[in-house]
Parts: sequence; structure tokens; C-alpha cells
Amino acid sequence: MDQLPNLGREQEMLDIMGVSSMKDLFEDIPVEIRSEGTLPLPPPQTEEEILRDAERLLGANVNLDSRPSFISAGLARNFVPSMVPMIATRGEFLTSYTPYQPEVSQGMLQAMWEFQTMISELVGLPISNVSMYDASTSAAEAITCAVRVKSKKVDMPNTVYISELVPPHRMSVIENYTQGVGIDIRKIPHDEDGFLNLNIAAEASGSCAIYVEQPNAFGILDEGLLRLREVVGDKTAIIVGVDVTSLGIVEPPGNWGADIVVGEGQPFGIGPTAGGPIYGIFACKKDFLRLMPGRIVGQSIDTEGKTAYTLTLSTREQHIRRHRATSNICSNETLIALMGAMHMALLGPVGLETLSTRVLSSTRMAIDELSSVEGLELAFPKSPVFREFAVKVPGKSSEALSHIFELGVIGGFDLGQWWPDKGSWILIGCDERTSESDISLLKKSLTSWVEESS
Amino acid sequence: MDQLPNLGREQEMLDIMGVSSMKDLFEDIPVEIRSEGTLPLPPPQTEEEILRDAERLLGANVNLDSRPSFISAGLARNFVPSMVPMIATRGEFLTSYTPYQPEVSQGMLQAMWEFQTMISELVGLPISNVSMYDASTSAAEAITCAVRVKSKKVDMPNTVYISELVPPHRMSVIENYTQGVGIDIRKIPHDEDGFLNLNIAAEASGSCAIYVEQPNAFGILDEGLLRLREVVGDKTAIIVGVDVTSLGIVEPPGNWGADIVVGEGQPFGIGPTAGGPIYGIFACKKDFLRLMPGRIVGQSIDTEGKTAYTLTLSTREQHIRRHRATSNICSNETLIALMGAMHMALLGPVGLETLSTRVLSSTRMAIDELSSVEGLELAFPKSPVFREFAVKVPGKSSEALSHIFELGVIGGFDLGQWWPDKGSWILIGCDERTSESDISLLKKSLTSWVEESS
Amino acid sequence: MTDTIFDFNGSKNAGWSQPSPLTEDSPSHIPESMRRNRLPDWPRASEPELVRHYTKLSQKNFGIDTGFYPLGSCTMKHNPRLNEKIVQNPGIDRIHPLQPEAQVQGLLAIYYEMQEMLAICSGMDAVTLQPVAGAQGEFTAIRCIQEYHRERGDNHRDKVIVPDSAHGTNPASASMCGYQIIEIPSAHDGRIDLDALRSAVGEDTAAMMITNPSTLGVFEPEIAEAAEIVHSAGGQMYYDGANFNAILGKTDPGRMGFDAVHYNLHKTFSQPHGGGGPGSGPIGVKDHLSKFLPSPLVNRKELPSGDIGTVGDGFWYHWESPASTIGKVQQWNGNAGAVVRAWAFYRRYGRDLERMSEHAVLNANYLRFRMMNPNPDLNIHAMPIEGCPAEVVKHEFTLSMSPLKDVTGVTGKDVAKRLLDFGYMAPTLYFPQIVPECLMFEPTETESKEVLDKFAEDFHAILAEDPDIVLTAPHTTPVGRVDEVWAARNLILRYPKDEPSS
Amino acid sequence: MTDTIFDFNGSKNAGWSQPSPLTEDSPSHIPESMRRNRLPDWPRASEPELVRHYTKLSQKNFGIDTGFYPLGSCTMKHNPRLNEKIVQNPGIDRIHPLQPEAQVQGLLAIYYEMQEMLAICSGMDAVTLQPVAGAQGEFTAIRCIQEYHRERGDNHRDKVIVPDSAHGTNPASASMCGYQIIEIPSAHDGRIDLDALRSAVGEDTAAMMITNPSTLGVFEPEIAEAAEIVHSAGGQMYYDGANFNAILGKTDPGRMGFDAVHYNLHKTFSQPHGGGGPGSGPIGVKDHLSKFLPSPLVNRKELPSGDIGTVGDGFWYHWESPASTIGKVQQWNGNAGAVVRAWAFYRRYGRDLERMSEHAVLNANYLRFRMMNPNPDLNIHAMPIEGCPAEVVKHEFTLSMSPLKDVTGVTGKDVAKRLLDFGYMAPTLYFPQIVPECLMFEPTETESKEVLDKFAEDFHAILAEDPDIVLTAPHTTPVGRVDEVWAARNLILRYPKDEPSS
Ligand SMILES: Cc1ncc(COP(=O)(O)O)c(C=O)c1O
Ligand SMILES: Cc1ncc(COP(=O)(O)O)c(C=O)c1O
Repeated sequence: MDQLPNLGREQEMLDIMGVSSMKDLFEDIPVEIRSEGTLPLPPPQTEEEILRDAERLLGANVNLDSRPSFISAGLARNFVPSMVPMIATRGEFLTSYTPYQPEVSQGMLQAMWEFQTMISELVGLPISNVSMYDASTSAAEAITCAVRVKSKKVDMPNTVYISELVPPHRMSVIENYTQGVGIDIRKIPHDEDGFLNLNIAAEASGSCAIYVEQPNAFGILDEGLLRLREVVGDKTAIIVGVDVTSLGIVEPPGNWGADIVVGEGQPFGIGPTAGGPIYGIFACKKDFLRLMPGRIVGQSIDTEGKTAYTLTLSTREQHIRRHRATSNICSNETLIALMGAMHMALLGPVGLETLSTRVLSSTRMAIDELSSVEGLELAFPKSPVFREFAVKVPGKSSEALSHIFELGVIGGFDLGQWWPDKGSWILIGCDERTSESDISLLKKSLTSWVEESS
Repeated sequence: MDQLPNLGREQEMLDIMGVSSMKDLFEDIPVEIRSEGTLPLPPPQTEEEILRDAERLLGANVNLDSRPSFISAGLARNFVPSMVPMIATRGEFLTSYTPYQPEVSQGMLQAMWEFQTMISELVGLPISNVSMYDASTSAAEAITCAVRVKSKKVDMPNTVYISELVPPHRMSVIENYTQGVGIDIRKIPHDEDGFLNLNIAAEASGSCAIYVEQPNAFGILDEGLLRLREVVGDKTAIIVGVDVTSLGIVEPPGNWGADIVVGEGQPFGIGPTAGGPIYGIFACKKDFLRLMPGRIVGQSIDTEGKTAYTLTLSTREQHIRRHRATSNICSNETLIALMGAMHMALLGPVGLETLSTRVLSSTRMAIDELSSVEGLELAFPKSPVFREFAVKVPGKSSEALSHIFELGVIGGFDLGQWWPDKGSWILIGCDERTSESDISLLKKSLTSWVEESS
Repeated sequence: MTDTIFDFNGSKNAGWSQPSPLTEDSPSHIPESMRRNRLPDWPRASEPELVRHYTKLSQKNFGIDTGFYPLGSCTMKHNPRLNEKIVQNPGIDRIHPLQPEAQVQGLLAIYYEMQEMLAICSGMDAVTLQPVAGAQGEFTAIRCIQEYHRERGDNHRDKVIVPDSAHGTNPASASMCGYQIIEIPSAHDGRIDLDALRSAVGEDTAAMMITNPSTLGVFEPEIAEAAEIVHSAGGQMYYDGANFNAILGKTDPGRMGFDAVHYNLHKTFSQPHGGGGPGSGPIGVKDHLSKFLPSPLVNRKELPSGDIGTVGDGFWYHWESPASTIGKVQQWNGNAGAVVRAWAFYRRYGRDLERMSEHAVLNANYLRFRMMNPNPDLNIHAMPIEGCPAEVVKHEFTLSMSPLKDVTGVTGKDVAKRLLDFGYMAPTLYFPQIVPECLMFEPTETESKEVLDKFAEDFHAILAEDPDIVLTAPHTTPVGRVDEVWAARNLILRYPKDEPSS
Repeated sequence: MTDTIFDFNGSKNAGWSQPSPLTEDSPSHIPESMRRNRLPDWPRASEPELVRHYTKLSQKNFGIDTGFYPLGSCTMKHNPRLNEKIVQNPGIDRIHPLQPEAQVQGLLAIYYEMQEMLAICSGMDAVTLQPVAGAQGEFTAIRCIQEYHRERGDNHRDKVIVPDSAHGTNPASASMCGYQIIEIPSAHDGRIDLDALRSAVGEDTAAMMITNPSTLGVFEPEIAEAAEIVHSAGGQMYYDGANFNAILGKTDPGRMGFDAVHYNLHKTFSQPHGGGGPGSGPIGVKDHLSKFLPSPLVNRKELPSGDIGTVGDGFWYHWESPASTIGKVQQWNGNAGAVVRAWAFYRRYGRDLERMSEHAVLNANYLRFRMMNPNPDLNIHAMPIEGCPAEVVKHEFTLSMSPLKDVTGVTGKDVAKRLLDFGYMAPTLYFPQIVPECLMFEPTETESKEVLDKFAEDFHAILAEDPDIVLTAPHTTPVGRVDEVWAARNLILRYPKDEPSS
């Protein structure tokens, strides 16, 4: 209880107020709904004890750095420069709240304005907010935003087309965010190489928006998407989900017609952290600005004309617009976006390119190595990929994965969990930390599985 | 090489200066002594690579937290509250230097002034400096300081008496610091209970100083020391080395006549860190103030009378007094002392008492458990101890220690390394992290050694 | 002004040093047309420059660590540093949410413990940790309620009732689920108006959303009646848990009659949410709603005796999908890092969480007393009036600055800005909107009496001060009062402004 | 002013929460008379109060992270954050220096690598990492030299020669070994005066201590001659390595003729030494001195083929005691944590340490050029003069402010204080003492051109400014100019002042 400065001084304070006991402070709670006795919870612990328990429990988890690991599926086993967490956790950043008082929040505001710039540069679109909860809510809110902007102007209001190769968990979030407000979602299939069926995509023309991912759920980079604007016409919003790391080498969607770009920001700034806190990026064209979700920082001036930063366009937000707000976001992921900003700034343009190339090169090497294994089959041998690729194994992928885990390798993601018909597919993810020896261990262990199961 | 902001801009800067090449900047080095070619060292590494190597190398060390551990011998396997390193490594503290410019160093200066107060309170003496390198140099410089202060006033100038139960490594430092200047050191023996022979100690009367430790190298608390002032008389300085943690329960030497108290500050603020950086404490009576070593902070005022802090009594120091300085200390251990201050402040008086009691209680429990093992023998069964105690084992202690290490226990320190005639003695150290199960593992493994070797 | 990061023009070819790619030719595997040909114009700076840049920025930012942060409704309490240390553990930082259960037993055990603890503290039956913020918790719970009504064929319930004092996220969340919002006015004393509620409920009522203690910081004594009214109309009661810090161990939403509740872990259970996030917004529900909860939850089963399991407690922890789950609201399992911090926070109090609430309430009442009882020798222009008359408040309270405005022209906003000069974060401004010139103060349990005394004293000094000083505040901050209209008019949202143009 | 920590009067019975002692009766094992009966009057504060206290204190402290720190002779370069991360590893933080070799192979391997690297870079034959600061390195090396002479029966060598420009630690360290100090004056151009040296050396010369580049920042071209003079008199040459940052890969003390050298790892190899420490001051020596080095050093032996050893390189690392070791100068094995940081720093450059020195020298020359070539339109009262005329300087340089003092009364100290107002740390003041009104600037390699340009500009602004402003500087710091005389006269060294009285 070293957290309570007034412990032991209760009476002193009560006396000053003229209140006789702590109990009196809770007399306003009607007796009928008062709790009885002590909370049925264990006694308080000391810092030493909590740390010991935390180390025991967290130590029981198998962390990705403890062995070769090929699980990605939307998050990155990244390398975060040491500076990032050390500086981002300075108390002035760490323990601040939403910068409602810009005069004493210039640090975070400027950092977020710089973040907006870096995201804008990254994806090739002029506007960025200061983060969404994660890639999935970013995609979901991009869709509802596009519907708000486009519904009155298109033939198919409240209708959105979505690539069927969006990871199902993300799709589920999209469905939750869209179904209450009655948005009709139609899926677009892919051909056998994992490329979007552009003929069917053409049906999206006249709808509010089309949502695709580049790379898609199988890691495939789809050249056809470059023609999407042509295919859907000018009126339909193109929303693209990206792997941010790919954009050091892959053309950003802003350059081929995207109206909104979303994605998982996590590869810049923070470890996978069991899925959160992470942050979604959200960038768009100017037409979406006034109906977009999330916080936005603008440059301004103070009373003396000095440059200053402040939250702007707050009239979109729930604390002002209430039920007509463009989103319900209040707490967001700024602190994590700050880490992202630091990481991006450290990388610089050249560092980003190197990083992309590293991820791509380990992906390529893993593909090359695994394709030489008799009994393994690439699901999409002809398609260019980034970070991830799918392989078909003999037997059930869940069993294959258990087998290779026994051999010391976290071997990827069982695609059967997403699509029951792909119960023998494994999604293998590579990254900047993947080494040649990791790949050869993966190969060895998968070869052993092939032998075992034949 | 992400550390050099001007990389790639050399020519631009040279052009401005009118210098044609980088080589020209080194033309002043005579050709005969110029280095040839590239340094015969490996190529630069990236952060990722260095971290990987560091984790591999440091991971090859057996850390004390990884198993029950009973090695102490002057350092503590302590628990440092999480706040301490997090706040002490804030850049403003971490990357500052000696506060020569008090106007922009008030933070560190005030923290050190508060540190001085806490040390002064801890040991019961009015003056403290802001740290020495470690306990050993603290003891050594206390002795040279006492000689400076006392030599002209006593019958035996340049003579100091030292308890023979000072850890030999510390004694070696003392010898190095005293022998150049010709100080004569005489050892005082102990009786069979490990208590100082007060009859011989009485010979120190008339010398410059007597140096004793409480607890001594065997962890023994010596009640006889309370009579030391009586024994050596008023003129001889009494210098006492302490275990700082003990002072929550043991009477501080300032209260029984010590003139100077020294000791290892490490238990407050930082892990054992393979022996450094740690910090020595140094506190004394006012008569020693002007001839003591190390930096001292004083309260002062600024031009407007506002309270301010500054380094003071600098005229004692090398940068002013040069070869007549009271010490050669320039860089010291302030940052670690800052961590110490934070830890002490968090503990508070009651926390200190609890901490002392915890260490004492685990020591007692270990003694009780081991004394029940047939074949083990306490070296000083009758003497009160704090943190440490010596046991005699069958056979060589080094072999006993290897044996129990195999059984998962870091079992203490082989006293044969310090005193060849104690080749079957082990110094067992306990601390606040010692658990009942640690003690029972120690007991089990030592019992196994006894059985093995009988 | 600190230069922006884009003003650095350090090393021309800098870039974080990295190991070389494993192979050299990989780019050739991407079709030419898809390759990026102009790299983003990111900063080109070295580590030394960036450490200094961000350090300097931080120095222009106010946090709990730098001063008193009485931001009402936000529960800005101290963030114990232990929690930050714990989340550096690779057992959380380097974990993938899709790892098989066998690889994450420790994390699942923490999730399970937190689900249980939150259920106990709130009187709910089931808890999900998936929502990542309070607002998302609201949205999630309303979605569950929506499915609940749908499953019962109750398809006409298309309205959600909120008091006019509700937090903006309440109506916004309900409206994201497609609901119409019925806002009911508060009674003249700021409390819930049961008559207004009675006339608002009906067959179209899907739910009512309310927080208790209310956003005015006072406990709604008639909450059980309100629940009764809504329930008898067939609606569900939703508890906005933002004010949970006031009541732990004293009462709980279950007893009050609620069906669903969200917790703001980042408030009640502390959580660094620098700049406004991250948060964590678990929800708890009564049995009848539990099968709609997002998927997955954590459950456990006893292992055969003798098998202590990976975490050593004899249980196997596993994910479980509720029968009629609404699916996902975040792609993974919520903000696991925030959950782990909150777990560490909870463990520090254990059953003494009640002490925490007591001290939060003690501090709020004490501060209110101090603020409303100035030294009579002071020449105060006008005293504020209570936002809601009450014998005692809970963890926060509101004051209306209207009297001051009437006498001197000084608004609540001016006072808020002036407080910045004294080294404080301003209280929450103009919320709830029903209190004119509202300032809302929440000291939290982690502030000492000395801080509260000094704050009250400084507040009184402002009330007594030359109004011109207050009207033009702040004066000592890194920048003066910032022109928000200018920002909205010029919309300079990146550097340089109009790139990439579109 | 921030309150002192003793002004907190938080929880009456606070104290860091700790688990209970294993047994209750242990105090009874200590004789009554030895038990403490009044606990120290330490602060009684909670974690929240202390985090804020120390955060606020830090905000009143200047570090490299907050601004340019051109403190000459101190090499205040950026501290890479990786190094701080590495030392959090329990493989260093939780290691006891007395653990058996088998338990610390990784640490010994790092020690070995650092010994080797330092020997290579300095042209020495053996290196110990034990001394914990430069000054302690000096002391240690002089002790070795003392034993060297003693062993040869050369017992009459009782003098150590230092130039008058030497750092104060040089004479202080030698004098701690019992040596008399002979100070030789510099030549009129600030360089070593060989004639003065010749007349100083003799049969009583134990050693000469000198640094090169000198404390004036210029390379002593006649260093080999100086070594020759000292050697032929039978003395040893000691190299103060504080200025090592200037010469890596370009020359080394071995080539210059030195027998012993100390390194300030915390300067050249970066090291956070907040507030003035910790440091690390290894020494390197030539063969003839190596057997006197402190004990122990690290050595290694090849393992039988096939055995890769604990660290995987096929070696067994072990401690080794030099034959005639002087023993110990620190109780353990030096500042191991500092050595590990320096190792990480070194690994980042590897053989390109030469680039580091080049950039340190580039920056110094560039800054000097900028500072000595102001915009001619400025109305500068008087330009400084070079502390030492030189075509090029090395990593630092000195300027004398005497001309300014003559014209305006503004001293070097005033200029230094005024620089604080501009957001800089002041340069080193009045050292070396042979340059009147000396300011000494060392930019280090981690400052950008922009920072150097701006600094020169601000420096010129000060030279052109109303002298009254400079004379009364600083004006914008947390406190005004601090009265050092007051401090020394009143000697308030703790709180409250006269407790415990004695
Ligand atoms: C009363 C109330 N409800 C809901 C919320 C929304 O919570 P969050 O910010 O976590 O989305 C807040 C946040 O400030 C609040 O104060
Ligand atoms: C030239 C010179 N020599 C020696 C030293 C002493 O080094 P340390 O501070 O590490 O004891 C210094 C330190 O500033 C120095 O500048």
C-alpha cells in the first residue's frame, strides 16, 4: 500500500472537513445496494511478490524470440530500436492524457503532427489521423467513413465490396462495425493465384467503397490492384489495407488511386504484445477529412503568433457531436503511435527500404528452401508475396505445427483455423529477424513432418 | 553508424572551413608516429547484432536470480524497486556531468544534498559526501583522511590499526592507498568468537586511527566495539565499516563514538552488477570536513536569495588544489548514489527496519537449519551475526560448492580464497530474497555433500 | 520553438543501421510496376538527434509525473513503475496472439484471473477483456444487447436512452450500432429524473446507458428504481464504468440492477495512456447476455490430479467461444499489455481495492471542502457554485464558474488556463454540459493532502486575482493560448502542408 | 523551488511494502545494547510522491539529451540507448564478482575482448579493466611504475613531472603515491617546452604524466622527443588518455613512446555518468610494467578441439594474477557494468572507431572555425584569442576571453553563464589554468552541423550583447547565479543543518 500518500492520515483530513468517519463518505449509497464485508479476493501483495508471480506466469509463455518463429498473420516479430521504449516511456509522455490543453501538451502534439506527416508520406495520401485501435477497427471505420461520405452520391448506398481474402478476425470486426448501421457487405472472390477477380470487382462500381488488402491474407502482392481505379470508376472509394513494412519497396496505394489506406502500425514501434496495445493507421484524401474518425493534430499559432499545435476538427468527435460523431473513439493509441513515430524517424527513408528488403529477402529464401522439400507444396507458387506465403503440408497443419514445435520451431499459422477447407495449409511468416539458420531449421523440421506422415 | 549526424557531410563542412580533406585535419601528427592502415578489429555491427551477441554472452553467465544463491561477501543480492532505475535513467540525470554549473544542475545537486542527509541519518554522523567509488576506496581514503587530520596531534603519526577481519580484497585496496604515502598499518587480532581483541586494540591509542568493521568479514556483530572509544581514548580516530542494510536494526556507529563511517552503498539502489558500478558511503564528524575526500553539496542562495544548491568546499579537490588535494577523485559514482537515494527514500524509516529484519531473519533461519546438519559446523556458533555466517564443511569448500552448484544452488563463498587456512570454510550470505525453500535446498544440497564426502 | 523533426538535415544517407538482407535479388520478385520509386520523405536523422528531439518534446508535455492532474472523469492516478517493468517481459512483449494455447498458459491464466476479479468487483457473471477502450466496451455491450433483443425476436427496440449528462461516447457508441438516441434531461438538482425516464421508456427501448456515481460525481440513490423502470419496459441497463474508482467494495453495478458494464482499466486500474491511449475497456454482463460476448473468452479446467500444469496451479487454460458470440471487436484478444499492467495493479491491492476507492473519495471530498472554504481574508471576486448539491461526493465533483463569469467576465476556460500557470493540469472543462461554466475535479487517491491543500490555495488565488491576468492566461507555458479556430481554418495537418497533393 | 524530500509528510507509517520476515524473533539474537533505538529520519513518502519529486528534480537538470554539452576535456557524447538496455540483462546486473569462473564465462569473454581492443588501439601490451575512473587509472599506473622502480632497486626516484597544463588529477594521483610533483611550464605557444623538460628530468625522475593532444586540444608534435628525454633519464612515460577520442586509428600512445596509459571509457567509449560518475578508467602498459598490474586480469586458453566452451568460441576464460601484482585498487573487478556498455559502444564502430575520431576532430575544427569567423555585420565587443595557435586542433580547443574582459569587464565565467540562457551547457571554465579567462570547447562527434552553426551564432550574439546582460547571467535558469561563497561560509550540508550534532 505504498501507493496511497494519505494512508494513516484519514482522520486528520476528515476532521478538517468535519466528517466523523470514512463510513460517512459512503452514506449516500442506499443500504439495499451496499456491498457486505470484504471483497472475496486475495490479500494485497508487495512489489517483490507481484514481480515474482509475473515472472512465473509470463515465463510460462513461449516467447517468439526464444526460438525460430514463423507466425505473423497480421503482426510482425519486429526489432524495435532500444531508444524507442526508453524515450517514449518518459513520464511526461507516459502519464499524460489526451492533449485537451495544448499549451502544456506541445510535445505530444508536435510528435503526433510529425507522425501524421510520416504516415502520409508512407502511404501517399495527404491526411492521417493520430491512430486507431488496430488494423481491424481502422478498416472497419474506413468503411463506415466511406459510406458516410459516398452514400448520397452513389447508385448503391450503404453497400461495400470486400475482398474475400481479408483475415477472418478482421472481417469479423468489420461486420460488427457495419451491421448495426445496416451496411450491406458483398465479397469479391480471387482466382487460383490469389489475385482479386477484377471482373467481379467491377460490380463494385457504383457502390460506396471497395476494400482490398495489399498484400492479402496469403501475403500475395496483387498487380491487378493497380488497375482498380479503372475498374471501379471514380465514384467508389478505394480502401486499401497494407503491411506498412512493405511500403519501403512496394508502391504505396495513394499512388495508384486509393482514397483511404489503413493497416496495422505495430511493425513500427512495438512488439506483437500478444495483440495489443498496437495501433491502426488511417490516412485518406481530403474529401474524407470532415467525416473521418479519430484525433487529428493541426498546426496553429498562439496569441503571439508563435507556431503551436492543437487537436483540430474536434467537431467530428463524440465529446462535441455526441451521437452524430464520426466515431465513438475517445481513448486511442497515441502512446503507441509515438513509439511508431520514433521508430520511423530512426529508420529514415533508406532504413525503411532496407527493412522492407530484409523482410522480402527472408521470405524469398524461405520459399526457395521449402519449395525444394518433396511433399510440401506452395499454395500460390506463381504469385509475388511479401512477408508471408502459404504451404500445403501432408496431413493436418495443426498436427504438423505441433510436430515442428517439438523440434523447436514455432512454425507458422494453421490456416484451417480461418478456413476449414484449408486444414492442411500453413501460413509462414518471415521478418527482419529471420536468419538462414532459422529457415534451415524450419525446413528440417517440416521435412521431418513430411517423413513422419508418409 | 547511425550515431554520427554529420556522416556524409564531411566535405560540406570542410569546404566551409577551407580545408580540403579529412586527412588534412590529422597532418599535425608527425609521420613517424602515425598509424598505418585500418585498426585490426572486426567490422562495425548494428544494434540488432550487438544485442544478439550481448544476450548470448551475458546469457552464458549464471545470474543470482536464476537459482537459490548465498553469495554475499560484501555485496547484496537485493531487491531494487522498479521505480529506481526507471526514474534515475531519465536523460536529464543520466547524461549530465559533474554539476559545475549549479544554475542548470539543481536537480542532481538537490538530490545529492538529500542523499547526504539520508546517509548522515543512517550512520549517525553529521557530514556525508556524495559517494566514493566503493566500500574499499571509501575505507582506504577514510584512513588517509584520518592520518591527515590526526598525524600532527598524536604520538604515533602515520600509524593506523586495522582489524584483521577485513575482507582481504578490501585490505589490499587499503594497502595500495596507504603504502605510497608511507602509512604504517598494524593488524589487530580477534578471539575465537570472532570478536576484536580489545587488549591489543588498546595499543591503537595514540595512533592516528583504528579501522574496524561491524559486521566483520564473518558477518559477526561485535558488542565489544561499543567500548572502543573508551579503549582507544579521545585522540585516535575511530573508523567503522558497516553493512548499510544492518542499520535498520543495529545501532549506528555514530552513536557509539565513530569519527568516520564507511561502507558499501550498493544494497540501496543497484544490483551487484558484477562488482560495479556501485558506490561507497563516507560520513564523518565535522573535524574531518576540510580534509575529507569526494564531492560535497551545500545549500546556498542565488542572486535573489532563492534557495539553491551547489558543490562546495571545492578547494579540497584536485581541480583546484592539484597535488595538495585531499583526494584525486574527479569522476565519482553520483548516478548510482542517486539510485541509492531513491531506494532509501522509498523505504523510509519503517521500510528500512523491515528490510534489516528480513535479512536478519533469513540469516537466522539458515543458521538454525544448517546447525541441525550432522557434519556441518558453525565457525562461530556463539556470535550474533547479520547477513553472513561461516560454516565448516567436510573436505574442501571449493569442492563442496561445486557439488551443491550441480544441485542447483549457488552456495556461498569459499573462504579458502581469502585465507588459505580456511579451505574448508564457506561464507553463507542471506538476504531479503532468501526464501524458506532456498534455505531448505541449501540444507539438502549441503547434506548431500556431507554424505558424499564421508 | 523546437524544430520539427523534418528540419533535421543530418546525415545525407543515414538510416538505422541494419544487418544486410539474406539475399540480394529479392526485389526482382516483385513486378516492376508495383515497386516504389520514390521513398517517403521521412526524417534523416541520427540517434543522438532523435533522442534529444523527443526529450525536448517531452519537456513540453505535462503528465501525472510532473504535476497534479485533476482531470475529472479521467482518473489520472499514479502509474506504478512495476507495471511498466513487467510488460517488458518477453513473455508478453514477444507473444503472438495466435500462438496455440499450450504456448501461452501464463497469459491465459492472467486473463482468467482478471475476468474473475472484474466479475466479482462488479457483480457480473461473465467478462471479456477484448474491447480496447471504454468506448469500445460500450459499443461491444450495446452490440450484445442488440443481439439479445434480436434473438428474442424483439426487433423493434431501436432506441437507447441516455441522460443529458452522459459522456459523449455513450450516445456515439449506441448510434454506431444503429440506435436512435433519446436524451433525457436531468432533474433540477442534476440527478436522474425518474419521471422523465418513465415517459421515455417504452416498447422501443433497447437499453439505457448511465454511469453511477454520475458524471457530476454524486451517487444516484434512485438507481435501483431507474433499473426497475427500464427493465419493466423490456430494456437493458448499461453501466458506464468510467467512475468505478469510486465504489469498489462499497457497492457494485450488479446490485444496482445493471445487465452490462464496461470497465476503463486504464482509469480504475491505472495505465499509462500517454496522449490519450492505449486503454482497455473490458465488459462484464449478466448471464443472459453472456452467450453474445465477443470471442474468445478464457476458461479453465482442472487437470488430472498430480498434473500441476504449465503455470503450476493444476489447471489447463483455454480459449472458449460464447455460443452466440457477436464475433470480434478487435482483431486479437484486446490490449493484452494493458491487461497485464492492470493485473499487476490489482495484485497490489487485492481485497483492499476498497481502500483505494475510500481514498479516492476521501481526496475528492477533502479537495471539495478545501476549495469551497477559502480563507475569509481573501478578496475573492465570486465563489463557484456546486454543479450538484450533495452532502458528500464520490471520487470527483463539479463546480460552476458562472458567478465568476457574471462578476468579472472570467470563464471556466480562463480559470482552467490560469491553473496551467500554477503548474497544474486543468480540470475537465465544460463537461457535463448541463452545468454551466463547468469545471470537473478528480484528484484520485494518489495525491497527498499537501498537494490538495496547495491546489485549493492556488485556486483561491486565481479567484482573487486581477481578472485581466486570468483572461489572458496562460503566461508561463511553452506557448501562449493556442488559437484553435486558426488551426481549423488553415488545416495544416502535415509538413509540408500540401504533399502528397490530392 | 521544489520542496525537499523531507518536506513530504505523507503517510505516517509508510515504508515500502515488503513481504514479512521469515521469522519473527530474529532481533532477539542481537544483544540489546547493539540495537538501534531511533530510526533514521528518512523521508516518509509514497511512490507517487517520489516519482514526481525526482521527475521534477530531473527537469531542473541539464544533460546531453537536453542540449549541446561542449564541456571540454569531458567528451560528453551521446549515450546510445542500446547500451542501457544491455546492462539490464540479469547476466550483468545480477552477477556477483566472486562467482566461480565457470559461472561467468560470458562476462570474462567481454573483459578479454575489451582488454585486447584497448591494447590494440593504444599500442600497449597489457590492459586491466579494474580502475573505476580516469583518476584511479592514473593512481594505479603510477603505483605500478613505483613498484617497477622499487623492484629495480631504483628507490630514489621520488619525483613525477607534469606540465603546468595538466589536469588536476595527474598531480593529485602521483602525490597519493607519495611522489613529489615537478610542474614544468609550457612554452609560450602552450606546447611542451623540451628545454624545461630537460632541466627537470634527472635521477630522481620516476615518471612524466602528460596527455596528447594536450589539454589545449592540440597535438604535441614533439612528443616522441619528450619521451626520449624522460626515458634516457630512467623515467617512465605516462599517457593521460582523457583525450583519446581524438586519435583512434590515427596514432597511439605506444608509437608516441609511452609506457602506460589510462583510458576514460566513460569519455571515449561513452557512458552515462550522470552527475559526475560512474566512470571506468582501465590502464594499458608496456610489457615491462605488466607484471605489476592489479589482480586479476582475464586470460583464455584454447579448449580441446570439439569443445566450443560456454560462450561458443572454443575458449576457456579465466582470471589470472600478474606475477608481481600491486593487488587491488577496487574491491572487485572494476565497474563491470561500465565495461559492458563500453563493449557495446565499441562493437557499434569496430574497426571504424577511426571514423569516430575523425568526426570528433571534424566537429571541433568546424566549430572553432565558425566561432572565430563571425558575421562581420555584428557589433562584437572583442573577439576571443586562441588558447594555442594551431593550424588544426584535435577534438577540442581553448579560447581566451581576455580581450572581452579588457573591453567590457565580461569574464569567461560570465560568458559561460550566459550560454546557459541559450540552452547550452557551458564549456569548461578556467582550465587549463595557463590560458587566461579560458573557455574550452569539445563538441564531440555526435553533434550535427546545425547545432554547431547555431551555437557559434549564439556565441557571437553574446559577444555583441549589452555587457550588463552577460555580467548578470543567467536569467532564464531555474535559479539565478548561485552564491558559492555563501555555501562555503554557511556549510548547510544536510537537513536540518545540525543533526546529528557532533
Ligand atoms: C464517463 C465516461 N464514459 C466513457 C468514457 C470513454 O472511455 P474511453 O476513453 O476508454 O473510450 C470516458 C472517458 O473519458 C468517460 O469519462
Ligand atoms: C585530462 C583529464 N585527465 C584526467 C581526468 C580524470 O578522469 P576521471 O574523471 O575519470 O577520474 C580527466 C577528467 O575530466 C581529464 O579531463
